[in-house]
Parts: sequence; C-alpha cells; structure tokens
Amino acid sequence: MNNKSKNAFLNYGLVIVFFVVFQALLSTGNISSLLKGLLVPMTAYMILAISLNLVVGISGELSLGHAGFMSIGAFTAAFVEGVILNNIKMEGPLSKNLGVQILIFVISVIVAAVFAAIAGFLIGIPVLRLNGDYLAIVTLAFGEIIKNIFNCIYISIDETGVHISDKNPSLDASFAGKMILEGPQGSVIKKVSIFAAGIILLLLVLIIVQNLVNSKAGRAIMAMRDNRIAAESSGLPIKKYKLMAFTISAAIAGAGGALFALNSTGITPKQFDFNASILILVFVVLGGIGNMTGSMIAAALLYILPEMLRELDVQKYRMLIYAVLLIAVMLITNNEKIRALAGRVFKKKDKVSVKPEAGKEA
Amino acid sequence: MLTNLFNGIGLGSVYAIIALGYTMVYGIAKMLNFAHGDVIMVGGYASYCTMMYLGWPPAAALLFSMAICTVLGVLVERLAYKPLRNASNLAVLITAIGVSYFLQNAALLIWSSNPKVFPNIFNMPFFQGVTASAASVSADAAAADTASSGVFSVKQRGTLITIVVNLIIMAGLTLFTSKTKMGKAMRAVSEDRGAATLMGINVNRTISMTFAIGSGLAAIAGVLLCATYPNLVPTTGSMPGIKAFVAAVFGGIGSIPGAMIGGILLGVIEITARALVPTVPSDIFVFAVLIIVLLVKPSGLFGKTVREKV
Amino acid sequence: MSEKKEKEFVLETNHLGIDFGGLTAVDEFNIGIGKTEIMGLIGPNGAGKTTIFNLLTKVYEPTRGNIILDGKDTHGMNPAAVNQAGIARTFQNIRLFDKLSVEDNVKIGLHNHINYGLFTGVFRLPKYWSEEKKAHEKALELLDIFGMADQADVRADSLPYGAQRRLEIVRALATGPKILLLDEPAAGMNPSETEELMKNIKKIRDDFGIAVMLIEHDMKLVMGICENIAVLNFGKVIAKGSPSEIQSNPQVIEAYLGTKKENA
Amino acid sequence: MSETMLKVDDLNVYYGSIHAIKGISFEVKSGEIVTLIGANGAGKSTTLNTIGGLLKAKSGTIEFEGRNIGGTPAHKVVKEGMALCPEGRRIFQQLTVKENLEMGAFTRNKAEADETIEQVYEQFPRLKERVKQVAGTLSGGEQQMLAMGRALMSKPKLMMLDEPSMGLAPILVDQIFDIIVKLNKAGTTILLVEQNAQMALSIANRAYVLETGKIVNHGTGEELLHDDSVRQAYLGG
Amino acid sequence: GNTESGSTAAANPDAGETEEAAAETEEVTETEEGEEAEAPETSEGGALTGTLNVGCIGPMTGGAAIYGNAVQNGAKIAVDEINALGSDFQMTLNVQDDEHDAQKSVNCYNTLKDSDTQVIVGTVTTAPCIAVGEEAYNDRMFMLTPSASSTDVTADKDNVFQLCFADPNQGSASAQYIYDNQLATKVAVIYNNADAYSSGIYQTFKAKADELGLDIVSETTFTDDTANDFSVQVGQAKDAGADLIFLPIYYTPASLILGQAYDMGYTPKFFGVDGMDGILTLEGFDTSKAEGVILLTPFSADAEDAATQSFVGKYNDQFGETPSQFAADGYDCPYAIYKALKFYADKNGGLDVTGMSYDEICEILISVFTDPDFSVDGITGQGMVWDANGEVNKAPKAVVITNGVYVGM
Ligand SMILES: Nc1ncnc2c1ncn2[C@@H]1O[C@H](COP(=O)(O)OP(=O)(O)OP(=O)(O)O)[C@@H](O)[C@H]1O
Ligand SMILES: Nc1ncnc2c1ncn2[C@@H]1O[C@H](COP(=O)(O)OP(=O)(O)OP(=O)(O)O)[C@@H](O)[C@H]1O
Ligand SMILES: [Mg+2]
Ligand SMILES: [Mg+2]
Repeated sequence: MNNKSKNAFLNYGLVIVFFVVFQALLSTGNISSLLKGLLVPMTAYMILAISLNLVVGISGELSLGHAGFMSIGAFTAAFVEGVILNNIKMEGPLSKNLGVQILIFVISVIVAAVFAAIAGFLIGIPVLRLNGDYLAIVTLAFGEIIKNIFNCIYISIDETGVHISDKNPSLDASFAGKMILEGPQGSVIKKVSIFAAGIILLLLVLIIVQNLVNSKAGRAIMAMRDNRIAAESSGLPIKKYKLMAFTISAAIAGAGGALFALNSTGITPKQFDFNASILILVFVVLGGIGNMTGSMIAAALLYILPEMLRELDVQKYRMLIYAVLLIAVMLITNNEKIRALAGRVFKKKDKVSVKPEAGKEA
Repeated sequence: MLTNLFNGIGLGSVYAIIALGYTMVYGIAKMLNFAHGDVIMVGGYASYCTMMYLGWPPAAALLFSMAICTVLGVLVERLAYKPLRNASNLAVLITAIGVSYFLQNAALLIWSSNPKVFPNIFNMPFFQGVTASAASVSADAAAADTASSGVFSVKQRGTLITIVVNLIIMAGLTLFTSKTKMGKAMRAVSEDRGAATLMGINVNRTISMTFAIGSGLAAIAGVLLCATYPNLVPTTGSMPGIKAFVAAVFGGIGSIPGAMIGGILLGVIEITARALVPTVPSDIFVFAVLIIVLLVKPSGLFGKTVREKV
Repeated sequence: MSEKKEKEFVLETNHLGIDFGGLTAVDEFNIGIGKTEIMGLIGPNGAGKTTIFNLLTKVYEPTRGNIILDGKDTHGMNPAAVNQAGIARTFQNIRLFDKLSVEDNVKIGLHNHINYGLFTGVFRLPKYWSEEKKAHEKALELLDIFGMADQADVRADSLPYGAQRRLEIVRALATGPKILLLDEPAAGMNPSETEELMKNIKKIRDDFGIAVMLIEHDMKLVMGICENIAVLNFGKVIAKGSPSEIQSNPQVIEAYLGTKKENA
Repeated sequence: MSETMLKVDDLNVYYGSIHAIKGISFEVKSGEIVTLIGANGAGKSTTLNTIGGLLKAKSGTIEFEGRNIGGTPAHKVVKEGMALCPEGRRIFQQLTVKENLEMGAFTRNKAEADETIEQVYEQFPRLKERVKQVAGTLSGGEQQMLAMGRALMSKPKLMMLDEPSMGLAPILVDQIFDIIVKLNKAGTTILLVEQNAQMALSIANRAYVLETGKIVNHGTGEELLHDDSVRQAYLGG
Repeated sequence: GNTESGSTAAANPDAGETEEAAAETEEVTETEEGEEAEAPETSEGGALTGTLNVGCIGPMTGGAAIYGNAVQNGAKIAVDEINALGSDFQMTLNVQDDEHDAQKSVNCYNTLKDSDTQVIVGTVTTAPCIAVGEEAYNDRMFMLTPSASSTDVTADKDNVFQLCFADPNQGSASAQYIYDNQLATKVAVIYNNADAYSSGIYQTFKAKADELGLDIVSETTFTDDTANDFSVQVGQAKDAGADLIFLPIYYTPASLILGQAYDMGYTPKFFGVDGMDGILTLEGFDTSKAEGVILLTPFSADAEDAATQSFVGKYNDQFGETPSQFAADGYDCPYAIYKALKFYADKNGGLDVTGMSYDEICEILISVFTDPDFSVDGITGQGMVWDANGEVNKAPKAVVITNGVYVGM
C-alpha cells in the first residue's frame, strides 16, 4: 500500500472513530444538548470543507462563494422535503417514521447535489476564463447573487402543485397551501437527518474525493494547478477538468447543504452569506490546503470552538476571543521555527522557502 | 435618468475612495486585506468621537483619525501580517479576516451597537463656499437636479467633494508610485521581495509604509463615507469594504485609475438597477454585471493582460 | 525551399511569424523537419527561438503563416490538441508539476493513453486498476531511460536541477509525440551530464523513431548531435545547414558564436 | 591583492533540517576574482545568499572589510558595498528596464545614479535600446544583462555573481566574462559562482571547489584548471 | 379576534389598572411580612418561591446586535427589579448570542438547556425564533419572544408567545390608520426585502391598502447590504407625488431615509411602525429631520407614567442610553413570566419553581397565558392578553414626533 492510500484509509478510520465515540456518548446520554445539536452541522461543515478543499487545494483556485452552493443544496432539500411530505400519507409525526425520513434524506441529498452541480457547472464556465483574484471575485459575486435571489422568492405548494412567486402568497386570506420558501424568512423544516446519515454521507464524500484525487482526472486537475501551461502542452483538455473540479465540488457542497438543512428546524438565506463562505475557507486553510484530514479536523474543532466558549464565563468577549485565536493559530502554524521543528519531528521534507520561487524564472 | 446617474456617481464615488486605499495595499503588499473596511470604520469612530465629544473641528478630526488609522494599520501589519511574510497568500487572507472580526468586535465593546449619526460636515460654510464656486463649472448637472437652481444640495455637494478628493488621491498615488523612489520601491517589493532586498530596499519598512498610506486613506474614506451615509455602527465598513474590493477588481487589480472608475461604475450600476427594477435587490444586478464584464475582459477594465512569458 | 520537397517532413512551417505589439519577434520562418531528424535551433539571446516553440505548440497564436504537422494544418488547435496531434515539448524555465511525484508527472504525459472515465476512477472499477497498473509500468519504463525509476515517488520539486530537466523530457516523451521540442535541455548541467544527455537524445530518437528539434547554447551538444541547424537572429533565419557549414559561416560567427573557441 | 575583503569562517547553513553548508571557510582579497565551482546542489547559491543576507547562518562568521556582517539583513549589506546578482536573475518583471536599473541604485542619490546608468548603458548597449520595455518580456540573455547592470548600479566594492552565464549564447558568455574581467580591472572585487568551470577558472585568481556543502579543493584558477580531479568532474575530461 | 379583545381591553382599562395596582401593593406588603416572619415556605395560600432560570437568546454581535443588546439590557433591569422585590422568588438570566443566525440560535438554545434553563425569553429576531421555536415545541420549553413579530413564530406552536405585535396587525393597522385619518392620497412604501419583519409588514399593509383603496404609487426596496443610499427610493416616491411614505423598517435605515429626503427638499409625511421607535435617541441624530413622523408604537420613552419613567431612568443610568422599544419589550418579558407564575401560585396555593423541569413550567405558563383572566400591564401596553395562538393583544398607539418628542395622536 502506498502513502496515498494509507492516508485515505487513515481518513476513513478517523471518521469512523469520530462516529463511534459520539454515537456511544449519544446512546449513553453522556452528551450535552449543545454538543448533541452540533454533531450534524459539524459533519455538514466537514463535508463542505472537503468540498472547498477540492477547489482550493486540489484545483488551486480561490472560491469565496462556496456558501452559495451550500444554500442551493439546503433550499433544495427544504423543497424536496416539502413536496414529499405534501404527497405522502403518514401515520403520526415524522420523527416516528424512520422510513419516510430515510426517503426524504436520500432523495433530498441527491436532488440537492444535482441542483448544486448545475449551478457549479454554470459558474464554472466563467471560471474557465479567469484566474486568481478575478476568479475569487466572481465566486463571491455568485454567492451574493444566490443569497439575494433566495431573499426575494416565495415558493408554496398546494394540491395544484408548486408555485413560485415574488410575492408572499401566504398573506392572502384564501391561501390554503404550505409555504416552502418564504423569502428572507427562509424555510421551516421538519428535522430528519440523523448523525449516522451524516456520517455515511461524509464517508461517501471522502471516498469520492480521495478516489478522484488518485485517479486520472485528479492528477490532471492537480497538474493544472501546478502549471497550467505545461498541463496544456502535455495534452490535457484543461477546460474539461477545471469544470469537472468545480462541478463535483459544487455537488458535494450541495449535498452538505442538504444535510445541514435537514438537521435544522429552519434555514434562512442570510445564513449562507459571504461570512459563511469565509468560514468554510478558514477551515480549509487552517486544516492545510489540500489536506483532507486537516480540513475535517479544522472544521470540527473550529465549528464547535465559538459554541464551546458560550459555556465559559466570557460571553461578551466570545467573538473577540475567537478572532484572537484565529490570528494566533495562523501565526503559530506558519511560524518558520515551529515549522522547522515540526519538520524535524515528523521527518517531512517541508520546504522552508527562503529561496523564493522566482528563482526559477526566465 | 440624469438624477439617477448623479446619484449613482454619488454612491460610486464613496466606493471609489475606499477602493483606492484597497488597491494600494492590494497591489503592493499583494494581499487581500479584508480588514480594510474595518479600518475605515475605526476612522469613522475616531473622527466622530473627536468631533462630538471633544468638539474638534472636522479638519482636525480628520487629521486625528488619519493618525489613528495609520498607527492602527502599521500596528496590525507588524503584529499580524509581518510574521506571515513567507506564508501562503491564503494564510494571510485568513489572518486578515481574523483582524476584521477583531476590530468589529472590539468596536462593539467600545462603542456598542447603537448607531451614531455622523455630523454633516458637507454642510459647513467652508464646503458651501468651495462648492458654490464649483457650481458654475458644472451648472447643468446641478440645474437638472435641484429645484433651487445653481445651489447644490447637501448630497450633491458631498458627491462633488468626494470626487475631488478621489481625483486628488488618484493623482497623488499615481505620481507617488511612478515617480518617487519610495513608490518605485513599493512596486519592486510587490514583485519580488528577495530581489528588492538585494537592492538595499528595506522590505519591511516599505510594506509598513504601504499600510500606513493605505490606512491613512482609509481614514479619509471613513470620514467621507460616514458624512455621506451618516450611520456609524461597528459593521459600517464591512459591506462597503467588500464592494470596494469588487470595484478594485472590476477596474483591474493594482490599477489606480481602475479602482476609481470601477468604484464609480459600481455605484452607477447599483443605483440604475434600483431605479429600473425597484423590488429586486440591486446587488443581483451589480454582481451580474461584474461577472459579465469579467467574462469579456478577464483582467478587469484597466487591468493589464500580462501575457505569461513561456 | 527546394530542399523541402526532397524529404518527407513531419513538421513544416510556412511564413510563420508573430508580433508583440510593435516588435516582430519571429518573421518568415520556413522550415521542414524529417521524420527522424535531429534539428538544432540556435541564435543569440532574444532571437526568437523560444517564441518559435511557443508558436509551434500554440502557446502563442501565430500572427501569420501556418504550421503543417504530419500533413495536417494545426490552425485553430489549442496547445492540448497540438500535443495530441504529436508535438511535445520541454520548457526553458522548467515547468514541472511541482507538488506531484515524479511518477505522476510522467503519468500526466501518459494521460491520453490511459483509458478510463471519471466514474470508473471515482468508484475504482476493475478497469481502473488494470489501466493504472499499465500506466505505472509504462511510466517506470520511460523513467528508466534516464535511470530515474528509483526516484519515482519523490516529489518533483525536490529533485536536483539536472534531474528536473530530464524529467521534463520523459514527461514530454510520455505523450507519444511525433516530434519532440527541447528548449535548452542542457542548461545548468555540467559537462559530463551534458554528454550523458546527448547520448540519451540520440537513443530516444532511435528507439522511438521520432524527430527532435532542440534549442541550445552549448555548442558541443548542438554540433555533436544535430544533423541540421537553423540559426536565428532578430526573428529571422540567417543560416541553415549542417554543423560544419554553420560553424564556418561568418554571419553566424559574428552574430552568435564569437571568435573565442572554448565552447566548441 | 592585499588585505582581505571578505572572510568566511566555519559557516553552517540549514534549510529546515537539511544541512546545506557544512562548515566552509574561505576568503576573498581586495581586487581579486574568486570563483566557487561545484555541481548542482553543491551549495554555491546558498553560500552567496548567506553572505548577501538573504539567508541566516546557523553558525560561523562572515567578515566584510573587517566588520562582522553575519546576520545583517540583506538591505543593509548592500549599503556596506556588496552587491549580489542572484541566480535566475530575479529582475522586476513588471518594471521597465530603466526602472529596474534605478532600483539598483536605491541606496544612492540621483546624481550618482545618473552617472552610473550611463556607464551601464555603455557596457550593455542592448539595454539602452530597450529602456522603456517591460523587463518581463526580455529574452533570457537580455534579462541577464539587466540583472548585472542592476547590480552594478550600486557601485559595489564586492560583486557576487551567481551563474551569470547560464542560458546565454556563446558570444554573450564571452562578453559577460569580458565584462567581469573589465569590472575587476576597474577595481571591483568579484566573487563568482559558475557551472561553466572552464571559463570561470580561466579568469579567476583563485578558486574553491564545493561538493555537497564542503570545500574539497582550492587553489589558483590556473592550478585547478589543470587539476585532474577537477578536470574529470567539471570540465568534461 | 383582534378587534374583539382590543375592545375589551379598551372598554375596561381602569379595571385592569386598579387590579394590577392592587396586586402590586399586596405583593409588597406580602414580602415585607415574609421577611419579617422569616417563614416563607409555609406562608399563606399563594406564595411564589424558588429560583427560576431564564434564558435569553438574541443577536449580541454582528449587524443586528443593536436589537439583541437592547432586549438584554431591558431584561436585565426587569430581572434585577424582580429579584430586589424581596420575595422568595428569584430569577437568573442567562443571555446567549445567536448573531441573528438560525443555526447558532439553536446552539444557544441547546446551551441554555444544558445549563438548566426553565423558560426562554426570545429569540429577539424572527427567523432564528422560528427555528428555535420548533426545537422548543418538541422539547416543551416555554418561549416568550419580546420582538419576533412574524405570525410564523407562533403558528402551530402552543408553547411560543409573543409580547410584540404580530406583523399583520401592524401592517393592516397602519393601512387602516392612514385610511381612517385620511393622512394621504398617495402613498409610497420603502421596505427591506431581505428582512422578514419588514417584508412581512409590507405585504399585509399592501393587502389592506388595496382592500381599502389606498393609492400606493411607489414601492421600492433595499437590503441590509444596500442600506446606505436611498436616493432612488426617495426620488421615486417624490416623482410619483407621494404625500406619505410608509416605512415598515427599523429606525437605523429610516434615519438615513429621513436625512436624504430632507436633503432633497422633499417633505412628505412619514409613517413608521414599532421598529421606527428609537429614532429620537439615535446618538447625533438631528431630531428636527424626524419632525412630523408618525409611528405606531406600543412604547414611548417619553410617556409620563411612573413605570416608564422609572425604567427609562434606570436604563439611562446603567447603559447611558435612552431605551428603545426593544429594550422595553425585553423589560416586559420577565415581568410577564413572573406575573404569570404568581397568578398560578395564587390560584393553586403556592408554587416553588426551584428545580422544576422546563416542561412542567411550560404547561403552567401555557395555561396561564391562555387564561382569559390573565392580563399584564407593562410599559409596552396596558392589559396585554394572549390568544391561544400565542399572539398578544394590545392597542398600538399612534404617536407623532413633535419638537423632538412623541405626542399621542
Ligand atoms: N510575451 C511577450 N511579449 C512581448 N515580447 C516578447 C514576448 N515573448 C518574447 N518576447 C520578445 O521576443 C523576443 C524573442 O524572445 P525569445 O524568448 O523567443 O528569445 P530566445 O531566442 O528564446 O532567447 P534566449 O536564448 O535568451 O532564451 C525577445 O526580444 C523578447 O523580448
Ligand atoms: N529553499 C530550499 N529548501 C530546502 N533545500 C534547499 C533549498 N534551496 C536549496 N536547497 C538545498 O540545498 C543544497 C544546496 O543548494 P544550492 O542551491 O545552494 O546549490 P547550487 O550549488 O547553487 O546548485 P545549482 O548549480 O543548481 O544552482 C541542495 O541540496 C538543495 O537541494
Ligand atoms: Mg529562449
Ligand atoms: Mg545555484
């Protein structure tokens, strides 16, 4: 077994251990409500971090609008759930119907991934022509557009079908349907996803991404990242692969968004704004660009960190502390001395680049 | 339509002035300083406090807030960015975001979340005098808009002042980076820090200098922003900061005139969209136009398409 | 022009040229390369040699003229298509996929010869394993030409300079070209390494039966292995011929070789 | 050839955990051309970069004109009168040729710079033709000339050149070495790192041979040119 | 049911007041006695004892921080006052910051659950309130939101109650008011279409206005991200000849709109809703620009009654600001809960809340809040009663800003 597959299996193991530990805590009731409530969103953010890492780490493009794909997935899930619940007869509440929950979960995740993939494909087209900060700004713009669109559409469902409007129909006295998306107020959701489902999705995503990276397509994507001109001159159809990376990443983000949404009781467009995109980026960078293990760990830790600070007696300074910690972690992990030390400890040939890359120029 | 154009320029000129400072740091230190918007906010508060609590005249308040922001910019650079000189761009980006959160939350603790209404400095006799004389120059624009012909409304006066300040800063920065030794050194540093060092350029000092200038400009932008849209809260700088970033990219990264034109265009698009389709969020159009423009001109309006030498 | 008709060419150019703004970097470049010929392209710095490679591989779009590869005009092709049609190259400033392993660099070259799709790759169907195995073996075989098979797992950017140059050649070769363009392959190599390289270039030509066009300032190498040489100055060909003809051409001596003899 | 200008003693340099320079000592006397030769990765560039202040030594001393400059940052080393013309040229790609040259004279005033720039144009007429061209679009050779011209702009007492002939046409290689000799004659002390051992040794007063971070041989240029082991390894037999 | 209960309240204002006043005096004497006797446990019939853990959720940081902080401050004052009454009943207040984010709000809720919270005051903003409401409904935790005003907050959830007006009430009441008082012939609306509160009120306003035949000549929007420049919106209203602009928005953007209209020399009537309250206390705001602004508000910091005066005084002392309506809502919430528990204790021969589970408390509070005999007099309304939906009934007051102060209309 070579290094790469060792790494991949390490990640699967990590996820499974994560699951077993928390599942044990859950079933013995030894877990706080807060942590219990955080498990699924945490898993969702792990998926999102992996998805963004595919763009940032593997294909080497900066995306500042990943929450846009997440929100497409989330609202798609809300929509699918609404449609299914509207068309299905069910005894008792949803929480007692595991079968229906699974049905909703599976269909939602798939449809969410497809919708997000379509969006990813569309936004991928400009990606082909742009790079660097110009690309970053286009993704940012895309995220903002999505947020604003969700903010002003209203989707309802009744026996005649689904209605999309820019006015809120529920304010009409004669309205007899059910609102699925209510503009800025977002969607009310009946909770379905459970921790185990999230973990299965996470594992699936990991398998897809890691296998992709170690396949022909993944190599091509990484080659483009390292040197576009050389990749092109080696016969790689770079448009195809750039688009592929973007679309797959978007699909995964959509699936993550669906998981996130189905575990919450309500989602709003505002939740998926620029700051949310940045949050995911923070996970990726802190976990190490291109490093899937790191992304997952960073997503888990950083997602719960500010929440854990709630329990301490520092409420007022919570976000200030978070900011300081963020800066401190960046400074420490990038400190040359500490890196050199880590390099010696882990015997990694980490290039301490004092000799700037430009040395190879011309 | 003419009114909308004028209003658009009014909004755009505010974006432009922020974008100029942004581009400065962005073009030279080669980093997306997401905390720039928050430095603007600090500038706003600094001048607000000196004017309202200490009763300083606006000019003194402006100078004071420039001093504060300059010190703040340099301090942040020294403490948070300098240790990351050799780290990846993204690491610096995340640190900048950390700084942004920090400034916002510190401001929240200091000044609370209650908005402060910024005094209308454009209404002061000095500016009235200045713009009254300028009135004759662009009388047609004014006549189309104001009922009391010939005299500028406060808002138009603000726009005019902002544009004049924009032009001065733009010219100043252009001259500075192309003509002065320090300015050229900045460009050299932006390209290859190692090689710049070998020329005898003190890279750290040059980058600090960049931040000092950028943050000083942020203070000016803060005062003008708040004077135009007088609600001052800890998050005042964030959205204009992002818009200014967009404007800078729109105009072409690192291009000083590009930042200004990009800012003004952004404002015009935003206002026009709002006028034409009043019930749809105007940002949809702003960002859609941006994407389309970048598709046609992938390096922004004034960006040089630097062909990579192979 | 007359010589062109005599042989069968793998690559031919007619009136090829490009301008950068006001600067005419290459003009009236007409050349034909035989199926297994090794041709040298020399000339002073800035003469336009690298630019010609960029034109041939469509990194730059020619301002005028055309390029015929194996009887087909490459007009409208992008660099990837040109490569698939049979032109592979190396770069003057090394362009490896730094963060990939040596083996993966070669596998990128083999990309279009590995036959499985995205789905097969992501779900690791049997075809994935068999094709990857084939690619692995092929990559090692190619690396062995330069004795680099034992470094297959090393990251490309941690290779020494000379080895990086050799890896670039292997990668180019892996794409299965009809003609190989080498831009200063011996730059940064010491004399013994250069000698080794000369042998290998010949071997590649013989074993693979392909044409080679190379840019080089090391006259020992150029004169040692090239069958024909074209000399470029200010974007124009000033001389063409065998090594001995070139060496004694006064125009070439004046513009390029100089009078001292150390390099020969 | 009198007093010592540069003296390096027991220098050790690391890249992270890689021990690149293993206790080397050498000196350059005022007015000399000294060359360091060695294979790829021997540590030649590392040595120059350490002297120039770009890298920090782990231990050892570097004395320039009797003053210890070990650990002095690169931008201050320049003021001491030392210029490093780095490997790979490292010219400012977006700046014009003229602006690049002006950067070279950053530590000096305008009048001095204007004077020197004319001298540089004399050495490299090609640069004068291209004053307004953006440096990034120059050809390899042109860029090398620019890099050397830029280093000359600080009127250094000691000029360190890292593989100046790399990638140059034979005629230019000749020219570059001619220029080096001329500069030296005009009073600049030269520390030259070269792969082209033949040429380097033929113009050097003294030379050191570097192998995997250690000095394994030294002598006058002439001696090493005829040394068998050197011929074997670096001159192609 | 609105008008009906509204009229009962209106018909019987004195009764409510005297009743409450009586209760107040009774309470005071009671506790004094208790302290002297030092035997609270066994005191007669209706004693409320023990410590109630109240949790409060709202945005304390970020763009909506102003509302969360106001509620928090108001609630603190109320809790301090209740604790200082000297009875054996105490309240603790645990405030959590949700940054106006639904998911974080649920996290806050879970944190509160972990720290033995028994009732929730919150959440402050609408969308998070809906999300938390669902959780609380499943858990059976009682929620009283000071300010989340959408009907969706309370819909289908018997455990969630509002202290503020629901949006439809405000929207249609505003239209009705404008119509009844013939305030305008041509109306313009500027609302925030990225905000549930604002677009909710707008839409009910619009429906009612259409029904009444009010002429809406211009409808323009903005979002939180574009809440700077209102030149287009105000300009369109002006061009359309609107003589009244309806602003179903918060006071921060409203202050900009007023300023920009003023600069344009455009002086229509401005009509706001409860979110407009606070505009006079904006630091540095030139109140002359708000001259003539009409708003429907349940609270006015200038009201002369003793309760409001005392609250405003304390708020000013502690936080250096004049309280907004959010602060007042925040202040009324703990009192409403306190009074409800006391109401129960009185009826059922005492109640010790210490260590009671949140679902027990929830059932008690639901029964009291839906009890037609239970009403609360607060600083945001006299004789507030709740319907089974959880919506409050109280009469909105229309006030007009004259010389920088609210004057009842
Ligand atoms: N992208 C470009 N834009 C503008 N000018 C260019 C560009 N690329 C090359 N040139 C110019 O074209 C000329 C030829 O450059 P080229 O790189 O082909 O030279 P070369 O023959 O390979 O030289 P060397 O041996 O030094 O590498 C040079 O004068 C160079 O400045
Ligand atoms: N930035 C770096 N990080 C890690 N190791 C490095 C770095 N730069 C150089 N090295 C290593 O240090 C050793 C000396 O390198 P150096 O560049 O000094 O060699 P050189 O003699 O100049 O070779 P060349 O002729 O290729 O320029 C080599 O083993 C090299 O791999
Ligand atoms: Mg070349
Ligand atoms: Mg070297």
